[in-house]
Amino acid sequence: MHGRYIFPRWSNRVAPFALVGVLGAATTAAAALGYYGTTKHLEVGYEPVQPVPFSHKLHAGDLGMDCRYCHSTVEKSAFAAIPPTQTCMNCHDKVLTESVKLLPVRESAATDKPIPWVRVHNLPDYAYFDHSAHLAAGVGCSTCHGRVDQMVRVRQEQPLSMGWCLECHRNPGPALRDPADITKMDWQPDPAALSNVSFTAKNGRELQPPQHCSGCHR
Amino acid sequence: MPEPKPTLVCYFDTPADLFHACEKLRDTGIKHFDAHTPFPVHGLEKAMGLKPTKLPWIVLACGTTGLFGATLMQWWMSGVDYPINISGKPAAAFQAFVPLSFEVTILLSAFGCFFGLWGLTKLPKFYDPVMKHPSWHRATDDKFFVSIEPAEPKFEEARKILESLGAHEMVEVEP
Amino acid sequence: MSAASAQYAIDIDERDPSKRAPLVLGQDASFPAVTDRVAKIVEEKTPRTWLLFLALAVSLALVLAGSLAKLVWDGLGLWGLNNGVFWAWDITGFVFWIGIGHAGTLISAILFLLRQKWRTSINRAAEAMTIFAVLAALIYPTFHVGRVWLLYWVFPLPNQMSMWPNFKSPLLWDVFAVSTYATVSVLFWFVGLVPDFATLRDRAKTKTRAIVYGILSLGWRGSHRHWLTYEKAYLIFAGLSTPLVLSVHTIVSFDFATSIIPGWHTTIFPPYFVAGAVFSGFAMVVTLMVICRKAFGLENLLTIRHLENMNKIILATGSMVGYAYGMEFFIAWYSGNEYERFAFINRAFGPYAWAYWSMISCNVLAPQLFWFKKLRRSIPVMFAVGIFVNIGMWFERFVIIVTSLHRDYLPSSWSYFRPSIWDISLFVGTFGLFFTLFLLFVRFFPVIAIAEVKGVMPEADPHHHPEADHAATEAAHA
Amino acid sequence: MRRLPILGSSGKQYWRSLGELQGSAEFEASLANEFPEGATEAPSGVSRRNFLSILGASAALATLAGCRRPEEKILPYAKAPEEVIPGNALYFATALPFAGTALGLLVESHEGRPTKIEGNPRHPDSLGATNLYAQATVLDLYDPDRSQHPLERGEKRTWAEASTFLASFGQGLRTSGGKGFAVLTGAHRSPTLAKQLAKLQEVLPQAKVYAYEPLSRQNVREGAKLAFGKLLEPVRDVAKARVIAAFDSDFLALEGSAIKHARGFAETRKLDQVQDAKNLSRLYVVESSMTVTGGAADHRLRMKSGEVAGFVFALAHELAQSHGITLDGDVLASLGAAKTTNGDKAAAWVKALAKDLAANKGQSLLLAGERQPASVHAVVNLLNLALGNVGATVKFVPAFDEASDGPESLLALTKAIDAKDVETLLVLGGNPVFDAPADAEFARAFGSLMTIHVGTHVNETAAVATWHLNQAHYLESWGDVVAEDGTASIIQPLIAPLYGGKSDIEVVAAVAGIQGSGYELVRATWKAGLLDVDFERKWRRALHDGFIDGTAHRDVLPEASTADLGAAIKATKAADDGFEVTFAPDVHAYDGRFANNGWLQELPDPIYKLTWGNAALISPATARELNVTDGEHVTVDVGSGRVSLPVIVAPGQADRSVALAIGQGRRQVGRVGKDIGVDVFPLRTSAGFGFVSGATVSKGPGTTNLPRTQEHFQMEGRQLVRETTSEELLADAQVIRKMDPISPPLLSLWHDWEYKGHRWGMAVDLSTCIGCAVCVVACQAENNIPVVGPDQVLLSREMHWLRIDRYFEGTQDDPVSVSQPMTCQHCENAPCEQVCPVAATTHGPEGLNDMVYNRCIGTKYCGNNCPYKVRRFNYFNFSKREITEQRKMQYNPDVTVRTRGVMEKCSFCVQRINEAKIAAKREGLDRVPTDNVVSACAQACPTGAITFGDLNDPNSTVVKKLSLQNELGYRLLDFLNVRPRITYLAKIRNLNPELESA
Repeated sequence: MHGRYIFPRWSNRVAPFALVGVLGAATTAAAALGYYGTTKHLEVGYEPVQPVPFSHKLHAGDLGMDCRYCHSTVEKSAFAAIPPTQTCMNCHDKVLTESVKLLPVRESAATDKPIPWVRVHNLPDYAYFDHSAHLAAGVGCSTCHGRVDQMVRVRQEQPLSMGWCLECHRNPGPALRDPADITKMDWQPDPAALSNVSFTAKNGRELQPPQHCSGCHR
Repeated sequence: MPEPKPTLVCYFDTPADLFHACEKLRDTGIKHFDAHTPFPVHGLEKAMGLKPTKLPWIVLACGTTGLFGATLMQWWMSGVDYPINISGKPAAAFQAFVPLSFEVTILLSAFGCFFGLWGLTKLPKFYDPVMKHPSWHRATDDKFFVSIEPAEPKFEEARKILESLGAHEMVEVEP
Repeated sequence: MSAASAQYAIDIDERDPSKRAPLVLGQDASFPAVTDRVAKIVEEKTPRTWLLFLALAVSLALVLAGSLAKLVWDGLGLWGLNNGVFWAWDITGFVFWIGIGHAGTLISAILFLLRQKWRTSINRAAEAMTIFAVLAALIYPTFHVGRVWLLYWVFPLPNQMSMWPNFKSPLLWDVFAVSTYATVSVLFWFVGLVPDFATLRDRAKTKTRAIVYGILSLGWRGSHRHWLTYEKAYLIFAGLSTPLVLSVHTIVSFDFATSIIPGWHTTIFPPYFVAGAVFSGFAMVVTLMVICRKAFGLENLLTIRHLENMNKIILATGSMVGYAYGMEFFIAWYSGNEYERFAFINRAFGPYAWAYWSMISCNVLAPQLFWFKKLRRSIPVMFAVGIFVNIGMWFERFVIIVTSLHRDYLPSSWSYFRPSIWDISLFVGTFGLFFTLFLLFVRFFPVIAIAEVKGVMPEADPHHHPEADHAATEAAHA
Repeated sequence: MRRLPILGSSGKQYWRSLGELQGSAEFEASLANEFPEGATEAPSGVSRRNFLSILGASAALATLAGCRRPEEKILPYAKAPEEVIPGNALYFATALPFAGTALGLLVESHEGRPTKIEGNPRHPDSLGATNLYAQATVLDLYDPDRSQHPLERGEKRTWAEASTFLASFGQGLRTSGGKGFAVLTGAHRSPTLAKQLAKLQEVLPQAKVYAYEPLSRQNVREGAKLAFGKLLEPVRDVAKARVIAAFDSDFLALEGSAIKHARGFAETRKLDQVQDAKNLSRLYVVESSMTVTGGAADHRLRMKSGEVAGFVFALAHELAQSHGITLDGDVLASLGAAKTTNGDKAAAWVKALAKDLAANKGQSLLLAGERQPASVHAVVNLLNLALGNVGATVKFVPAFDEASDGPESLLALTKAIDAKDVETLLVLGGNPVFDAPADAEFARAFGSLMTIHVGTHVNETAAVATWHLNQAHYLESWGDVVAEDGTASIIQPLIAPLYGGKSDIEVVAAVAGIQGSGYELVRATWKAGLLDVDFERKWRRALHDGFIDGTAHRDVLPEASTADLGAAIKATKAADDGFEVTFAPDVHAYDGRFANNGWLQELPDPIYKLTWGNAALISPATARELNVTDGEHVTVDVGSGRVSLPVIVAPGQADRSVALAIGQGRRQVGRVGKDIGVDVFPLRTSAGFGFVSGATVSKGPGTTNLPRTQEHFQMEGRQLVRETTSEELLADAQVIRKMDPISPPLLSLWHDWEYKGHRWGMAVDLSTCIGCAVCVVACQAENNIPVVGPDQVLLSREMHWLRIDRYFEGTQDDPVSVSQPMTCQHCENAPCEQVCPVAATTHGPEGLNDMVYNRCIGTKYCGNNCPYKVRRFNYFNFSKREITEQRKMQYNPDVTVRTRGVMEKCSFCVQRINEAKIAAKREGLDRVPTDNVVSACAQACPTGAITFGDLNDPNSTVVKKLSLQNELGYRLLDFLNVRPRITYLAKIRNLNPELESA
């Protein structure tokens, strides 16, 4: 039969190339998703602009105010409350009363309209995190929030993913500190704790950080 | 480079003729030749003096990997990395791992067999000189082709043998 | 019907009843004839009727697409399910299609290992049917979940929840079994197709055909060095597929057998399910083959003998299934467990008795016709029985799933399941998908394994001497 | 005593009152922008949406975890109210006026949002439990269909306009001395309101005050008058009774101080050791249709309500004749004349019951149903007196007021209107246009007047009133209420009126021209009253405790004075053998006021499991006679009116007696109650107010698919609810255990997991479970369980995590009934867990069967493999469907709201467990103190049939409750070796040997 089509010689080289190409693309895609797809990449570093240029560095760092002065409920409740405008005014009706930056605060105080702060650390609604429980166990602020005392504008430091939570729940030792140091921003786990993992809070209570589902999901 | 030599291609009408031809070639100590048939002609490998294929060993290797890989994976995931109390059963309950290990064994074996086949046969290879033979289309229909590769030192001897056996359309195809 | 009766004449070998009737008949009994007969289907210009059927199938497939879209948008509430009967038409349809998907592999693998040469004419189409049936089946487990967009959680992929799937769940075993089965079937099928693609390539009249089939055939050139590995690969595939096909329906049956619901919790399920699967699979093959051989004039390649053999298998497996039905009742009574007993009495005489008895009459009674050679070899009869069997096998799964769920341990939670229009449309749609794929297959792929058929013809044997053979028969007559 | 979930040792501090905050700007502000978590945590813009967005979010976040989250705002208080700690619930005491008594309540509040109602353990009429309606009122508060503004002839008005109108209106009246002016109240028990009304009548001497209650208790009061010559109200102490006889009275669920009755009844059925079976009480019930009380009875005699009178007379006569009970001669004579016993069974009953009563003088108790005529109540009172029960099992206290609230008062009002004596009418609450007796023709009369209606909803009455004033919900307003026994409670608001409504007190005050807010008026009442000396301290104490100490009446000891009784007895109509129609409150809508409450509408009624609407109950025999089956319609005609409605063939219903539930079929109602049920008031006349005989009933056209949650009421001979009699138990302590089905020894293939710390479990005592279904509503309220609507219930897709199974044994016509609370059993070898491919349901270290909604992909396999069928699947986005801004405010922020496509089920109130555990951690404790966790169902249970706690804690209530588990305890379907964590204690009946044969 004449004019029967015959593949050109080069066609033999197509297959190997195609194979390599496809495999390469697949691996890259997987790797990319594995890295960029996680909260580690997506959440960490989130640093929204706040309605009032409040500097944690100034207040918590330079002035050395205790975190609990503003976030007063952190030891009593699941929520570390954002302070009411009242709290700001306790000082700022004497200090910097004329400051333009503080205008929104004074307005809020005058009009009783809350200041719309932008949330930085946000967990899904089906994850029930409780600040008070963690503080009671001796987990300090900086462990999850980082060196807030050095942040002019607050930034998310940790992925806050389930896997990340579990890391610590499986081996809490290195994160536990003396309740007195809870708000101590420059606290470092002492190398001893890292090696011999202790599972008791400093108040002697035995810790069993939940790893089962209903520990966090209700 | 030396200019490439052609391949000799011809065909017979029946499996029997092909069979005899191959025996002859084999006995004359001709190595670089091949038979092209529309279906596997039984016993032809003996007639051509070919060694058995290594495919089974590849499959065995893949299968074993599958078996141990799957079992190990299940044991680690449910027994070591995140042991959870499920229905009061032990975290690593091997009884429950059997079906999945089995399936993965089969799956990997199948992959080994599939890719092994094409690997060993060096396919896909879309172009091959033998296809230039004018009657090639019958090679996958009802004729039984023989090709002598250029590398064959006893090239001319082979040609004579085939002629003597009444091979049809003896053609030298350019590489 | 004259053609059929004609074969009936040819098919019994007058010369020597002890000798099996040949697998390829009449004017088709030569290599080029076989090639032509099969290749023509692909090469001739598109027949009107084919287009008509395709249009029909595609429109049904669109019904499927619509039903799925609506389902994902609105939620499973569209179906008739309730709190108690959490599975009904969905898993029924799944098991139904998976079951049908068993014949192909069985024919290509087990019959191959058993050296049953007659398989060569039917295995290609049967395997195709297998793959399409498995695809149709996969739709159900995929879409019967409430949040299909999270389905990937069933795979052990590393994730930031550091959660893994539950390897103790039969449903997870199912995921792996069915996906493995689908994959292996496709590979096996493709391996079988390569030499025939080569044939089509070499017969190609147009360049596109040559290229398309050329690529599909991977440049196959019938080299015996290739045939050597190829045959080994084929054998290994057969060896792998045989335990695989048995495991698949066994594991599907685990979904029920490992539960604690009366009527589900039954050790007989694995063999019973496999038998049922083969049963329904062969019924479907017969139904389709009967149509194909007529439509494409393959009477000489797909002989009555082929069909009869399949009907024998239908009779055998049908009887096994019937035995299993009986055994279930015996065990329920023998166990002395009031809940077991109730479950089965409720099956036969409860609100779903109608389903149970349709199952019995289709699955147990209908195949008994095949005890009679005349009926076993009658095209209309086998066609009808094939369809009955498939209806019956659907009901079997429905009976097992729904009657067991709708009345289990606590009478307070008893309920009655009614399908919604969406249950029905989805099921009908799966047939659309199945037939669309099958029609495309018969039009563009070689429906019969050309190379393999040639391989089993007497002329294929290098030591075959027609005249000697003839002499032998003469002697027998003398 | 049961304690609140998060009350640690220092629990009391939560019970602080809002008193000192009231009026302070911060407080108003905090309530005004009553954001839930929103107060500090909610996303803004979508601010209050937090609760519902939980579900949106769980889907969104789970799937779109890939993209940057949208910016979320946090709104803190500008000025934080004292003692509100964002994220921690507060509990405030208040009270709910209901059915002629008051329920003392503790209301859980999240950042100023009341979310859950609990009973006040120290209040005599709630005893820490609640009834259906109290639980559901919190949903009513957030009902989006509540009336939101004053209306003048249907036109919107502001409260400013309304107030000016009221002022001028009052002004006008005062000049005319209130001529032609009348006030129509319900049967209220508020001293402050009474005081305002009194003042009103001072300034408007010619004004009249009428009272009407569709479920009036007037017969009870009249009965006392007939027997003792003065209006008294009975206060029962069931706990002291050993023989209880209830005549057509559902005193355990719906009549009077039901919770107290039920608790008392439970007391008499408790077993601490097998020997206690000797001293169980025995409950006889004679009634026309199966009630909760009838279901709990040891002996139940079904007869028409109309025959009950004759039966009671016969009983009295028998007691006088053969058991030396002295009755006044005239009375005795008329008893002899009027007594009837229909059939041998009734006759046998009279003898046996009389004997049993006589044998238990001073510790027996007879009760008559509120719908029974006064004469029956009178005779019952006399018998209680003669049997020495008065002062022991029943006390009498002065009625709250003298005025009648029965149908006759409404007849009088209509007459006055027709006579033009009344031209302007002020209606305080209620819905007389809808629920007045048919023969009063009140609707017609009402239309002819200048009328002012005060109410929380725009109901049938509001729709035709000249003025409608939107009333503040009791959780929004100040008030007070007096319980049955006289104990007074202050009603304090949990939240500022959502729509600026005013309380009835305030409206009356406005008309009377009295100055002051509701708060001041209430304080004034009590300052002038009991709390005069050292007022502020006592006031705070009252608010803190939820009731005012020492306000309970000391009981009056009545003497028989039966001058008119004889005549009354003779006048009492005996039933004919035609059809009888009886009227009872509807479980869902009560008298119609809850018709728009989704929780109640979807609540399966305790006996026949009907949701969403009402039906006519007829006995199987009657059904055969009428040739109707479930759902087919019958036409009921009482001459004055006719109604066609579907039937339920009701085992245990008296033959030829048709039981109808009032309050459904509301015409002017919100989106929930729209087109639900059938209005039967057209059949109800002042003469036939409780029941009426001589009706004609016939098969009518039409059928309705009745959305019932249970279709099969036979137990099929399975040992699901195990029961025995006290006799058998005393004879063989193992009798229950011997009911175990024969099964091989339950071996496990592997070592069991150990539960060292807490081991949460539950005990359900079937002897004291009366199947009242309060637990079901409590569970729904606590766990954000969606309402799915009648269409979905018809597909059996109701979402209740907890259900009450009802089974009938014995004959279809005259069955014995049992009820069984059914919820997740938290099996230690949970069959649901192993089948989930993604491990969305797993076991916790304390034995909880955790269901993780956000991991669930919805294969529904777990539901299939649950032998108890307690798992519920979200077939649609039910939670989103029913949602409105207001509805969200009720959500419990500690429980995830479930999205479409996930499975859910009872979690043993894991949120309460976690709260308690975290509280313990804060206090540095290793474990949760004993009984500091109470599941919502256990807390709400009136009888204490459900107990929850730590099985590893020897002191816990649940462990004590299980002291008899080796004799009476059994685990359901134990032979499956799933190891349920719920232990059922078998039901013990205390049968009268003389009646068993009869």
